[in-house]
Amino acid sequence: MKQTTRKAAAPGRPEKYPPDWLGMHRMMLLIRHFEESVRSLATAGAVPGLVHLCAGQEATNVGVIAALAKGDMIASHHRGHGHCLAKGANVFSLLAEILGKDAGLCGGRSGSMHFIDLDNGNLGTNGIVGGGIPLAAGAALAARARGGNEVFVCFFGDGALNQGLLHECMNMTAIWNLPVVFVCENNGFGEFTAIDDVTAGPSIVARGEVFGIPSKMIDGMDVRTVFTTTQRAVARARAGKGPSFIVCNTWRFGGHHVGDKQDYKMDAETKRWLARDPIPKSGKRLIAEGLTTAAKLKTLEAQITTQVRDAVDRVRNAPEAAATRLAEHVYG
Amino acid sequence: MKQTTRKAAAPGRPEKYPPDWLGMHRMMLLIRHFEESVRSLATAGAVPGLVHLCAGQEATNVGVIAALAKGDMIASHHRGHGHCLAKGANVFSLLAEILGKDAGLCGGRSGSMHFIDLDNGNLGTNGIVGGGIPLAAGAALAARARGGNEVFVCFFGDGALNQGLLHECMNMTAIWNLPVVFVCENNGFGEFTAIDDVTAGPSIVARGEVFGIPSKMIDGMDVRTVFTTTQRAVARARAGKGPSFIVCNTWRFGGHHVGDKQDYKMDAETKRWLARDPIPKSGKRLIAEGLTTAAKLKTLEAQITTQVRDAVDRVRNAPEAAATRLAEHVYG
Amino acid sequence: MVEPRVITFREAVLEALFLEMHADPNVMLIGEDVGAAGGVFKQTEGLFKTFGATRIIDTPISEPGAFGMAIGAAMAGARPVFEVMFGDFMTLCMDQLVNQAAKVRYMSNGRASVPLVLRTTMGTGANLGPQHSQGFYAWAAHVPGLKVVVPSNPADAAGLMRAAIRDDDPVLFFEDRMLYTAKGAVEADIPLVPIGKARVLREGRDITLIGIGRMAQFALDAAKRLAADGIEAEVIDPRTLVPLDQEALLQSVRKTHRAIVIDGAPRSYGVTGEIASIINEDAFDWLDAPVMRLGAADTPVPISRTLEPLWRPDAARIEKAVWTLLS
Amino acid sequence: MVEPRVITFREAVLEALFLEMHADPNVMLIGEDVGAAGGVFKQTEGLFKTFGATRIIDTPISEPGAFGMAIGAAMAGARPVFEVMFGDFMTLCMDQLVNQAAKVRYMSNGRASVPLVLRTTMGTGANLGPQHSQGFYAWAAHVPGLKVVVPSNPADAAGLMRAAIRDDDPVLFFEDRMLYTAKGAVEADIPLVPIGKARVLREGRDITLIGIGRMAQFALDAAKRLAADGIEAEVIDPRTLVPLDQEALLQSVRKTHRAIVIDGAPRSYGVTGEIASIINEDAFDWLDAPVMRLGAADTPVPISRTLEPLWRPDAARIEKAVWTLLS
Ligand SMILES: Cc1ncc(C[n+]2csc(CCOP(=O)(O)OP(=O)(O)O)c2C)c(N)n1
Ligand SMILES: Cc1ncc(C[n+]2csc(CCOP(=O)(O)OP(=O)(O)O)c2C)c(N)n1
Ligand SMILES: [Mg+2]
Ligand SMILES: [Mg+2]
Repeated sequence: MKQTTRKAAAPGRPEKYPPDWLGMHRMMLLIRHFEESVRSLATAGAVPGLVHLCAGQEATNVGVIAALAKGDMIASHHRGHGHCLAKGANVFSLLAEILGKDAGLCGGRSGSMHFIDLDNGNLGTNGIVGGGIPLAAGAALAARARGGNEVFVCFFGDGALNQGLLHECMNMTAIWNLPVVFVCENNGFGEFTAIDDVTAGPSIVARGEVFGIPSKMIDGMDVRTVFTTTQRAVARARAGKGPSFIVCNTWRFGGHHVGDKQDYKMDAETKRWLARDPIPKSGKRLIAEGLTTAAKLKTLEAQITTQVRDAVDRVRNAPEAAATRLAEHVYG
Repeated sequence: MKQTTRKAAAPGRPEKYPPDWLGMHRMMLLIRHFEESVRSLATAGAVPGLVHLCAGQEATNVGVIAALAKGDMIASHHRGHGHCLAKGANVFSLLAEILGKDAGLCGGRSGSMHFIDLDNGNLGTNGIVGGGIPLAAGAALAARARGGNEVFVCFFGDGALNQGLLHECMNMTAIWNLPVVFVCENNGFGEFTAIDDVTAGPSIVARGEVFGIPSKMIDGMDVRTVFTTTQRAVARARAGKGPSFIVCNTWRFGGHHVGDKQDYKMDAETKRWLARDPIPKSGKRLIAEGLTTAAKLKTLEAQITTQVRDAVDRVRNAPEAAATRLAEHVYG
Repeated sequence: MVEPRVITFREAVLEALFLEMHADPNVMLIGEDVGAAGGVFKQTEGLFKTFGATRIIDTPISEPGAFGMAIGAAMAGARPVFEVMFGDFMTLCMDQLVNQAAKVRYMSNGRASVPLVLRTTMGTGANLGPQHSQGFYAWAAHVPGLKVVVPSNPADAAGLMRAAIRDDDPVLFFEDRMLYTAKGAVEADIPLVPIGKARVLREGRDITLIGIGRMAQFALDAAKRLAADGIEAEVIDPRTLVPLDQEALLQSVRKTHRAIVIDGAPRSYGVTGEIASIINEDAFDWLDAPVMRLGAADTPVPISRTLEPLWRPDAARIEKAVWTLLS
Repeated sequence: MVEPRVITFREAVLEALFLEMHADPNVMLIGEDVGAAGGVFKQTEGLFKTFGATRIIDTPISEPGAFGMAIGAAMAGARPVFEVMFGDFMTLCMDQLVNQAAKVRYMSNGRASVPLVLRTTMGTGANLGPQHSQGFYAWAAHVPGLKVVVPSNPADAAGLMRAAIRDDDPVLFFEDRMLYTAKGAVEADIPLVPIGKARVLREGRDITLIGIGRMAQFALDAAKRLAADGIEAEVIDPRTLVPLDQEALLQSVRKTHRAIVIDGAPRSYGVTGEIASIINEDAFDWLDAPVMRLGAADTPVPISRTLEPLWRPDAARIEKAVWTLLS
């Protein structure tokens, strides 16, 4: 009954403190390098199963999560490494899990798509599109019942917009006024299908408004926009005013999964989005504002490169799970 | 492969002909008397299982279906006797089915909630709330694929508004521009729960508009309003312009099912709705317009009373299904 | 020990719910019309008045979303009892049940769990027809990570409900609606019944009758009739299908050398196959005949008053099967 | 008869789809990325070019709604092949499958039917983990009104797919992704394979190995190894679980007196229980030992490269089981 003794989160009002733009930049860099390493490892055949990388979507991952307090929780999805890192997952544990190693946070049995990290308030990545949505909404219901003041975010892709599950959860969080922030990472595609081909109606934000949920579409390539928008939604939720819906327009720089040839993308479009890469954009602004220097950013990048490379090296040599693990933890 | 040889419906443009207001009145009367008989039979213990009566909702049942051509199809729901009759079900066959008799259209195995009558273009009542919605939408998809010009109506209650399934089907019919008319019979309650307690958002019609579907809320107690609104939606659908959504505000004069004590209803509200009974309203208008006389309506009512009474008598004496029927028609 | 009273199955389970909600503020009740309305079968009557709208949640008709939320609530510290009004509607929750609830403990390497009860109703006898009669415990039993309870009497139902709520894994709890008015002795403090222990409802030496849920009651009825003819049937109620108390079943069969497994769901690919196979495998040398299986017809459930009763086993059919097996 | 060629399982089924779509304009294909993209496993490649967007429908990620629509389409004269990308997502379609598709013929007293194929993939071997490996044919087999096909080789898969599309009832078609690249001789006109007939893949006198889907291939591998040691195993692929060709299984067991049923889904409450029970019941006197069952572990499927292969039976484990049973 471990969970029943969990305490309510500390009041946590990150909105009171000045935003840590530098920290967000650092996290985006970490995610980018992490994903690049996973891509290399996957291409080399070191990753069991399928991996879906979030390179390109870092501003969304980081901007949203940076607006959360420690006890707040998220539910992620199949393209979720960035969320996991931003929510505090240990680089080595996550990488080891993705490689299916025994030392992975989930014993190497869950991999990229089923990574659960409750200690960091992460209800998990999810192999079922939309699967995390009710988990976050339900966690909010539990928090409300025990008088907690935590806020719950569920991330989902544009593909999940057409799942009835999302509508059901939006409706329920709205009637019950639950502290949930729905975040759609709209990268324009679900697998190889363009969002416009499968998504009816004049506007995506209307899909939240229809339930009376304040809804907004924003530039998901700008970490500051994402952060400040989320911050308002979080404050609203924490104040007991109910759910919000944020659509972050973004782009996955890679394909659906490692190995996808991406013939369904147009070159011009790809170029346009690459030019909006959230990381250089954030870097330039930090320098312009005097919050850092080009040299310092270089050092930072070198540190991160080393950090990730070290993790890769350690993980490569980490042992696979022993046979005895197969039947562990089916029941408590 | 019986179905593969089904022909496309006759072009059917009922919109060209003057509305048969008198016929609609007659059908509403039939439904009312039918439902009263079922109520008596159920109260007397003659009906196996649960029955949900539609008395009060006749204008919606009849007004919608009168706007359809012969080859058009409907999908009904648990409160569906009115739809079945309006779509052409034989009074005796339907009643026998509701009483679980062998002579019932479905052999007495399906009863009130699972009556299927494809010959009359009725995909069936349904014991699963919302269950009929994708059936009608899918039938539309099939019709489109074979070049047919039929129109498909799905009826559902306000309770189904919060089922994800509805949203999924609205989205798909919208992106594929299918000839579907979504008809919500909004009687204010799902079982014992008021719609407002479980349904978020400023407006029900927005639930269709969000998918770009023309949506309208109308007086479901006025058969003429229902008819003309549906007629426009049907014409739109038949012209290849896609789905529509109509919310008919109505009231179930009885409870959720026969035996429901209805303590959750307010007396004043009940009174107000009873005063809007669609049948006297329609009758008065017919007389005022000179389309009939009070005397003729009396005769009509007497005829219908006799018709239903005769059916009841026949059904009462009809035999129960023989044991050999149990295992029939599981597979073809 | 507190004096037992004779109360109904429904009352017993209601008391169990009350006790657990009272004992643990993390216990919540979630479902359709379970609050103010007290449940469509009066199975939650009175709880709302005591525990209110933060702990008893009336949902819209949104089974997949609402059940998914119950799982999220469980992951975050609540202990929800989620009610699926009719077992037939469990079909709407299978994704959340199987791909989330059943696997969270495994996928998290034991770091998270889903302490949740999915409570649902089933059974024939009230002519509710094809979409309001089914119980899919066979499906649930096939999914690693789920526990499956099918009680047959008030005391077990209440004690198992308490145990299910206290269990740290997802437990599916299947109630036969026709048992709701069945009466039995229940001690006032409602002793916990451990999940995974079968119960011998009647001792006998000639044959073992293993009945699932209400079928255990029919088996008892059959046993009484058979006793008049000098046949002493042992009647066992496994009570929980997962974990299954194999040893209790085997022990009985080693004594009687004959067994019939009786189920009220369609026979093919239902739970009788598993139970019969286990006995055949592990007590082969003690068996005088292969384990016999009685199940419902492999058809949907008809509403007809003449057909519905033919659909599943009853005492008469069990009695007949015993004579067949003994001859 | 047209000369057989050696082609892959995937190619064979693709040809079957092509033939049926060509022969009957009512056949439609509905699923996610099955159109222009040609299927995420390239299992529908090229069809879109020939049959276009009215007959090949790329759906949003809306499994319950889209599958429900396929049922409605089938009731209204189409013959849809609905694709569920991963068998794990079938959980999302259970309501429509069980409460509508399976029951329409019965509920309409034979006046309506649902001529539809639900095609899905399953299987381990590519480390796809807990939510991308499962095959729920045991559930489907428990639902009256559904037919269930689990092919093990290219010719059967193609012939059964044709038969499934022509069948007037809902047929579930489970494809093991690891077989997609398996090759076999397939006659160019793709003969229909009747639904309900088992196939003896290898004759033998010492023991009967009954393998479901890919497990039949592992059983064949095991049989080859055993032959080197003088054991002649008969290998039978039931091919369809509903209807099940009981007679073919019984005939073999009456000859060999021993049987192992091998399945690639969790063993408990899976299909092996039903098949073993049928043999125990109907061939009890011919059996020298109880029917043995091999199944996958009663755990979710782990992604780990060392753990995943341990999860389900393989040739080595089957061979070992044969030695155990023979000794
Ligand atoms: C219920 C379900 N249906 C289908 C899939 C297969 N699938 C995996 S990812 C994906 C596309 C998801 O698109 P989106 O939500 O936009 O996320 P993105 O991959 O673009 O980040 C699909 C269809 C799945 N995992 N779960
Ligand atoms: C999926 C599903 N959930 C729950 C039920 C139980 N149920 C039957 S009718 C009903 C209320 C339906 O309300 P509404 O759609 O407004 O129709 P009304 O009865 O008001 O005509 C409910 C919850 C059901 N039959 N199916
Ligand atoms: Mg996307
Ligand atoms: Mg209603």
